[in-house]
Amino acid sequence: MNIAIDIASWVLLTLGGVNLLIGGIGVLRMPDFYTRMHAASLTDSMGAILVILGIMLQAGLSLATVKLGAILAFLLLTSPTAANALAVSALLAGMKPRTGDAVQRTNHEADA
Amino acid sequence: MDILGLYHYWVFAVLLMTGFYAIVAKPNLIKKLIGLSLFQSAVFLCYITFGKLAGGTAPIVGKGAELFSSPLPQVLILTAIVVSISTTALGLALVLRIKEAYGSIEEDEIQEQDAP
Amino acid sequence: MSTITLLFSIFLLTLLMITTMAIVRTRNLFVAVMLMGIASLLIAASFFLLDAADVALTEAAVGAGISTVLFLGALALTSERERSPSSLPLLSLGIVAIVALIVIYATFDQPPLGSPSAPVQAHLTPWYIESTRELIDIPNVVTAVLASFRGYDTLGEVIVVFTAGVGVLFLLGTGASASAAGAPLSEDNAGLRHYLIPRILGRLLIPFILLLGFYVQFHGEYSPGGGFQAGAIVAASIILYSLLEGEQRALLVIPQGVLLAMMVGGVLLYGAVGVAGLVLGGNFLDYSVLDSDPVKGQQWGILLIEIGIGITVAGVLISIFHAFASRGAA
Amino acid sequence: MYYAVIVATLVTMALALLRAVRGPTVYDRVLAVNMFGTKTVLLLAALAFVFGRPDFLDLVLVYALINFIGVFAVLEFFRNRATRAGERQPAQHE
Amino acid sequence: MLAPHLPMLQVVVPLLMAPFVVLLRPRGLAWAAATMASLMAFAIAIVLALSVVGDATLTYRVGGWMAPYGIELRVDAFGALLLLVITGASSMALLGGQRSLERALPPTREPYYFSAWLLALTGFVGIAVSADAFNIFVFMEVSSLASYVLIAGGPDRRALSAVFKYLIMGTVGATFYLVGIGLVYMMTGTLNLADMAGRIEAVADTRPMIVAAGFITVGLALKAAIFPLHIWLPNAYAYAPHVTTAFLAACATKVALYVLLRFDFLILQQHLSGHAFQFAGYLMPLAVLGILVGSGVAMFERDLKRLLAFSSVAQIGYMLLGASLVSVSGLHAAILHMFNHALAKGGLFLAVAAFAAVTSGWRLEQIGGIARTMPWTFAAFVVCGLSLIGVPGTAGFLSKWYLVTAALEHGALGIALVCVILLSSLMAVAYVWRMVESACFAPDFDAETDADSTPNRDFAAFSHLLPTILWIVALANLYFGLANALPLELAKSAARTLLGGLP
Amino acid sequence: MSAEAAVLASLALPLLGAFLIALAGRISANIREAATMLTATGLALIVWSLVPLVMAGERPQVSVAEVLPGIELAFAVEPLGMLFAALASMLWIVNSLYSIGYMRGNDEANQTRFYVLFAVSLGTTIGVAFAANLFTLFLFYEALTLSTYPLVAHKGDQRSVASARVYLVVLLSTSIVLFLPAIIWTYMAAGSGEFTLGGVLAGKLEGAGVGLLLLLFVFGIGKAAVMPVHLWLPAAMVAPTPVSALLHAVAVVKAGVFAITKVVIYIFGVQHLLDAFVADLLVAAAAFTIIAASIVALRQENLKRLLAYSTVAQLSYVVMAIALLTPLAGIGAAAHIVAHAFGKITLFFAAGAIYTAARKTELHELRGIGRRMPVTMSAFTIGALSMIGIPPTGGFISKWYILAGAYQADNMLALLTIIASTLLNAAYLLPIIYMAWFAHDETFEARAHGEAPWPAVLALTLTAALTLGFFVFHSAVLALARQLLPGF
Repeated sequence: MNIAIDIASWVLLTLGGVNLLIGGIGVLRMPDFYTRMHAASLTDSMGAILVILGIMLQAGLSLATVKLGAILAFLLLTSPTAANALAVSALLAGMKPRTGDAVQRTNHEADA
Repeated sequence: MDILGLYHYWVFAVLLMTGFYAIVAKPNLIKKLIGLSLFQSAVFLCYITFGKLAGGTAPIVGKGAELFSSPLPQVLILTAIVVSISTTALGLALVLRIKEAYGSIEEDEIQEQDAP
Repeated sequence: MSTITLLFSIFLLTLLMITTMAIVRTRNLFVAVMLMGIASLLIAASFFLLDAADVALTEAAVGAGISTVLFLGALALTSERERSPSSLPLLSLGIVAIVALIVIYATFDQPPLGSPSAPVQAHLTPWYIESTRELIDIPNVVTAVLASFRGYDTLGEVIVVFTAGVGVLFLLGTGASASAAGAPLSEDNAGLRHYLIPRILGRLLIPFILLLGFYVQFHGEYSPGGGFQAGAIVAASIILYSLLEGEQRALLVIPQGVLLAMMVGGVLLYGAVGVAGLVLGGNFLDYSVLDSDPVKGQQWGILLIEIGIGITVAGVLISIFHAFASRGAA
Repeated sequence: MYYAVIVATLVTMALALLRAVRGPTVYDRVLAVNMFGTKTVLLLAALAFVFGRPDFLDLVLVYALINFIGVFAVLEFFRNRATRAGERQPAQHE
Repeated sequence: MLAPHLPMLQVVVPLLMAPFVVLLRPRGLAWAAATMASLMAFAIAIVLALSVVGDATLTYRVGGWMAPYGIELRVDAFGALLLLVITGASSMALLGGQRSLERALPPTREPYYFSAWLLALTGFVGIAVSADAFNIFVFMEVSSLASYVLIAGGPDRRALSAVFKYLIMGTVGATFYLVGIGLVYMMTGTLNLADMAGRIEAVADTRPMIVAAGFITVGLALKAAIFPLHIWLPNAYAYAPHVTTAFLAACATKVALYVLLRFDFLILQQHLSGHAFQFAGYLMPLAVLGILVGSGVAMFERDLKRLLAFSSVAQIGYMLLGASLVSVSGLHAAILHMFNHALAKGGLFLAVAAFAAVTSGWRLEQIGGIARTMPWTFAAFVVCGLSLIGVPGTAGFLSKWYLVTAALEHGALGIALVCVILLSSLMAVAYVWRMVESACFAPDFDAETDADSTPNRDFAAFSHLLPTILWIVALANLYFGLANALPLELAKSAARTLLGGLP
Repeated sequence: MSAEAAVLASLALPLLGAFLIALAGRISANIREAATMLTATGLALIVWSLVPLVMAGERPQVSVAEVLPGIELAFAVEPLGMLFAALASMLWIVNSLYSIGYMRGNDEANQTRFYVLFAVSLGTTIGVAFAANLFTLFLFYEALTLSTYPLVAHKGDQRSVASARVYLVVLLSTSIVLFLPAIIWTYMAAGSGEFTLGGVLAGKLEGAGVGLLLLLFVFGIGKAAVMPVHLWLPAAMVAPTPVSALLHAVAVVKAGVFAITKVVIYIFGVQHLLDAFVADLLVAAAAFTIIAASIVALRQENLKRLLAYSTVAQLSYVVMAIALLTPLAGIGAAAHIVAHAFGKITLFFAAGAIYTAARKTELHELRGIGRRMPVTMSAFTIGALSMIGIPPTGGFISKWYILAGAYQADNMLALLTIIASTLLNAAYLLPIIYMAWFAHDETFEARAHGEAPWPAVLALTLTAALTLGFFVFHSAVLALARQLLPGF
């Protein structure tokens, strides 16, 4: 039983870690703000879910699990909201999502 | 382990000096306050570092824990953090007033205006 | 501290150094403030690794939260860009280098990190941990030292916060003047009312944040937290409210007079507990005499003064925020 | 087993930091800061279990909250700036 | 019943009055409450001073916890003398300064100002009575933050930039001090000063201790405005409200110097070999330079308040010079000079406050003819000025006398130092006399050319309290120039305590 | 009133008087001047009541406070101080009388300030006279400088402020740079600065140190105007004439030579100085000053400046007399303090009277003035004769004793100096007298002026009478001076 939980949480944690890493790389490598945000917000939520679930499995039924649940709920509510607000704000400020080829991209970054 | 341990102190030195540099070399008043904030954070780090006990845990007596890091530096730093934010708040309020009075927050421009 | 956590810690500290360098280098003050938030989180994480949970909590609340809000408030009213200095500050670099060398010089004779025989660990620490168990009987030794053994320092700390509040109000005036009670709520000063999703979510969360604040306040004897952190959290929730709903509405909810009363009341509560000790035959801030059972008395005392701290801190922080914000509106 | 997560988090934090330093727009930096905050929350949650002190999780909760408020402060700042810029000139990005 | 609690009450009275004051809205009420608290503190200080005469020391355990674990308060002769200076300066400045402040402050800000005043007072007395290194830091910050507020109340916008500079330098100083005590704490594991002194022997001469000594000294030197770290001081004093300047000039830097001396002598010097030599070696040249540069700049300064501020830099040099002789007589002179300089400088700045009530400014040409308008105030100003110079019969003479005799114990070096002291006394004559001459003989400043001047019309409304207080201070300058048993006894006992075992 | 109480009263009365004068000045000029006269008279009565006691050998002592350990603020009356105090208090009455005439006659501004400070400086003068030790002496010496400074700068115009600055700078800097270190040295060497018959330094300080200390004292006491620290005296000429009288006759310069005399007799001790062979230095300095000042006086065109240089020379008579270290010269020194005071005050009163009545200040303007102002010029003549030392004036008596002292000391330098300077004195004073009485008044628009206002004339008549009277009734002064003899 214990081993099963251990394996399950190990899998979850590892997947979560991978998710986080991918998000990190995405934020660094994506070409413009909106795409970077896409990478960040998606992996943020997914990574958080996976990692906290993994930890929850380890914690078992205790106060800690309740707290973890609260944290997860919190992250799930706030993270997308923040991303949304940021995107709206950027859009309102007049930042255009990039479309088209790489030449344009370099131009855009040069302008900025 | 020793060298790794000393690393904390070196970071303390570097942080201290980065902050200090911002304070003395930057003419922008807000930048100075940022520097001040970093400068103080470095000291906090130093205190907390030497309060740490190898194999110890946070000094909150609970289940199973036996060895505790020293609570005293933590108490001191709690106080110091509060002092730091208070200073920063007051400093920022001053900056706002200076901006209103001089129209600038660059030290050299203010000095120019002050010179009779 | 096991080697691996030490390595984590070193990694964090390296990131921290990079961040601070970037902070000093950048000419954009907004960027600097954002990076300050990161630096603060890194420092807080390091504190956590170094067993200082209470401090980590405070640093997060103050450094990443309140401090960022204040800096942004100031930036909004001044300018975001820093002018480039006229010349290379060689003198400053020289001074800084010399001081750095002196500090590094000092590190070589230090007792090794974490050694149990270091004076810090050997001299006072065992007594504190023992006495907390015996005389105060609360799990959080940090709270015990903070509130009782060195309660006078903490009184000083509250006074510092109070002074900062008085100072900011003196310099900037109260926020109340900008939006006198009864004035129609203008759309102009409406905060983030047009951002629908954040607003709804924010309003949803505020009660929970307040709840969390009270939890931190009253659970401070058992886990990390206490009056100061709780005050900061409560203040943060009110600040969130005024960000969402605008300055004026926030001031309608908690008027400036109430804030002032909070500032004053907290300090006076703290002082009153101290004087009570004096009147009941003990020394100033001696809580043992508050109850027939000295241990109970200590716990009562700590509870009361923590409440005092929380009230003052919340009052001051909110007042400062309003003072900054109203300056912009004016 | 937590170490894998911790290392991953640390590396991600480094990457986010890099983005925050690099920019190029202020929105990128805010994004990076926000991401950094989430990563810190996860890191501390994992560390609390590594230390065997799950009661520290309330602290983690506060972190998540503070991060949220920070984002709002930034938004308010942008709104404010937009209002001011509307009075003078169009907003400029880095 | 209260007697054993007096060291604590000294801090608690202004501390608890400060929050009250914020709530007092009607004009004048805040002032009255602050003055009352300050006078109570003064009374307590007098009782304390009388009870420590004769090498007695009062201790108090805050919270009832014993010394190295809890925080201890300790009032010895040095502390008692300083308490007298602090509370006395605060009381006199408040009593005399009501009208002056009413003119300077908008009514809505008054309660905050007076609250900050009491907080500054709390900070200063808190430092003076504390026997705990970190507690000193906390109260130092209380006093600093409150002082920033007090100074920023000045009507001139330059007050703001001056305060900002003070804030930066003051915080750097406090943080240096924090680093220093951190290092000491790391090596000794304690924060209580007495305990620290006892445990320092074992780790003396380790590198962190040496660096700690340096950090503490530099940090406190910044706060004490020791040359060349004085650059925040002139503008801060010049553009603050006059009454603030009178208060701060009398005690702010002295409190930092007090901590510096206590740290260096009680803790470091007695236990670090060679520290005495280093202390003298580094600080004596700074003291001499400070004396000469401060006096020299003051001689050519045309702004009355800046002139007096630069004179303060020089006077701090005197105190430091006495201390850097590392002898009982030298310390004795230094400590006595703290007291005497407070009397003289406080009186001078109060007089400036009085002048400013009827003149349009306080540049030398603007106070022209003030001696004719306000002969009594002016006479008191002259008495305080004489005390600053060190004319015999005034308090200032005594400390210079002791300083000279202490210096003469050092042979050829001593003679050189005496020359410096005499030279700077001459410079003091010069700058004091420039003020007197302008006040007496310069033509009446043509006030009509100044748009915002309100000359003489206010004279009728001008409170007679200020000249009265001024005369009390002036007479104190004379009285303590002749019958100085109390400060002398306290200073002597303080000097002996500081040097402890040393011969 | 006991003697001790009288000593304290004589110190307190002028200060009280100053306060009353300040208050009275707000009411009316007449009441103010009445207060001045009343105070002056009261002071003279108190001081003179002490004279018989001191003559009888009593030495009242009062200690007020111990300022520094071993250093007291204390007063003691001894013959020399008694003489000085009696002289000053007496002349104050006359001077006040004169001031009333002069100040009103010239419509001076700030008269209240003038009278207040006059009273204060008299109080400090009494303090100098009665000082029981070096510290007390120094204290009142400095106070005297400071309280007379505004008097010198009384007019308040550029020139008088500048001159007053010279006055202050010279006097204060000499006292701080030289006098104060000398005092400190004395206290450190002897352990006491008490004025003791026979000196306190004997056996404590030997060799070159004695000479150095003596020089520190002599040049540190700038009020004695030994060259080159005499610069302040001519500069102070800008002051109103009553102030010049105060400076030259009543208080200031007298305080200087008085202090030197006290230091020589009571600090060094005559015998000690004789043993150390250093007094000759002093004689030489004084002799140089006498000759040089007299020669400078010869070349003066302004009457008051001439009188000022004459004072410089006359003061050095006293210094030289003391330095001769013989009993007769000592008596001569004491007598010369008195005689010079009477003579010089007369001269200044006369000069002031001329200025008040005729606005004349330069020598060449004085032709024939004797016929318009006969009383004044008669008094002037008497004063001048006293300066030269021609009988029947007081100056003759003191010069005689000094000459005798020089002979007793077998000091050729001193003898020659006295003779030469007498000739020089005659050379610069007699032409004035000649001009005033016998030259024809050539000024075309010879203004019709008569004598100065009556209080001034009365005052200068009185002092002229005193100058003459001293020739006859000098026994009391000599009796007092003789009490100094045990010191020799």
